[in-house]
Amino acid sequence: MTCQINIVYFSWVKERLGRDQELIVYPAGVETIDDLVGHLKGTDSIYQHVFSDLKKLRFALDQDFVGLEAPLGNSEELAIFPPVTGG
Amino acid sequence: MTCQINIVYFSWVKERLGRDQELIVYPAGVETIDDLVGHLKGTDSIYQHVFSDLKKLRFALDQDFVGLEAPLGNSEELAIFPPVTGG
Amino acid sequence: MIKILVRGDDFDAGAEITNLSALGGGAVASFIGQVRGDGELEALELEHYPAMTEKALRKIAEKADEQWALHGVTIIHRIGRLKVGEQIVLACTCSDHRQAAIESCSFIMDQLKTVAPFWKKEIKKDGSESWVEERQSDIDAAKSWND
Amino acid sequence: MIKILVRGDDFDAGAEITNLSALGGGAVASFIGQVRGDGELEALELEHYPAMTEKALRKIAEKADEQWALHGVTIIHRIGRLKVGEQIVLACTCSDHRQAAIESCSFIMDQLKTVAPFWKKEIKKDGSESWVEERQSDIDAAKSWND
Repeated sequence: MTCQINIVYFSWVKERLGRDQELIVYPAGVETIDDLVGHLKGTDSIYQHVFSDLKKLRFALDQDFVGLEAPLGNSEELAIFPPVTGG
Repeated sequence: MTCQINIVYFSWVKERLGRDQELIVYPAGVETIDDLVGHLKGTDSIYQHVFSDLKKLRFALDQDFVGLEAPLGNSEELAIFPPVTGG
Repeated sequence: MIKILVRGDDFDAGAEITNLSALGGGAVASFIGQVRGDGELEALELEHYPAMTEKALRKIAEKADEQWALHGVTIIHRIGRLKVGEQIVLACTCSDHRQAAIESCSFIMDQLKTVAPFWKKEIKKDGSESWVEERQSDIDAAKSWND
Repeated sequence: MIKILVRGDDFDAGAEITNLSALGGGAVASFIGQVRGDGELEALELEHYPAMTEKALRKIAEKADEQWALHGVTIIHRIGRLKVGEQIVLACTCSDHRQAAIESCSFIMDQLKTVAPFWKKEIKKDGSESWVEERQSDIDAAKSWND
């Protein structure tokens, strides 16, 4: 079984990856955001570079803030970005 | 020696006294607002009535809030009124 | 820049806030107080102590300016008879920082309730009148700034 | 009444505040944030997460409405390139009581800084660019509402 999810990037995460979104197909065993990030880091060194310090990243699943441990479930969109600085 | 001071009244103090200001001549020995109020109470029962509960009154000398113990000094205007309710 | 206005006529709160925000400090906070209806209330009659009012408001504005290093303060307070829904007061502050702007605006409102010489009389729809009494919560709020 | 606007164009803060105050709750608080110049800064570039932004702002407004029983909330946040002096954000709340209006407005601003998907990039006069980092004071301010 494989699953897929659309990942969107913002701010310097987007700039460093050189893309604003991508569809990622991931294997069985990838259950959480943490798992998915680990999987990506194994596929390309650019992810190792941009995701090296997970404390500097924030995540949203289907437009709701979540933690690294959140299960992907049937979510359609994962967003990865630095802490927000609006207002 | 006698001194004089203009007293102005506001809100229900004005209404109960039936006047918005008056020039009061007071005798030697009257040094503070407390003294002056005591003096007035001795001159007319209306002051006894309106000034019966001093905790419900506030005072300003020459347009600055002061306490009952404030010396009249050379002040020209004493204001007597209930607690303010602006804003 | 301190602007103090005490008057019977209504004021354009939006324009006053826009004017102060044109100073460009980065953070502009404002508060507008209106006559709030409770079903029984017809109007408020705002009395004040003309010789003292502007001086007292200026003192409040200067204290806020000193404590929070503001770019500007506007305080407008109406007097006379004000019907339900009408504006009574505007406090607006402009600062470099949002907390300074919001706190100083809140401070000014708390001071207005306790050290500005205004007295409100309620005029009910049935014609009865009564002077508004000071509220302990207002006294406590004003005192809290000294802590 | 909750009004949320996310857009590039400027807005008329005075008119928005006037509109909300027309609800007549008695107490209207507002905060306007602008791009503050420091001599070096030319502009801010405001990026956001379009699919999430309005939802996040509405959630903040609903939380404020729930906690303080507001008559109305307006939140306007601009995106795109904003020069020094331009308006970024407006938060405006209308309530029966001044503390509720001021506190809820302050709450909204603190939440905007921490849970609304906006990212600011500074563009300096010398052409250099850098993403603004989150500030501990903003995190602390937002957390303080949970205490």
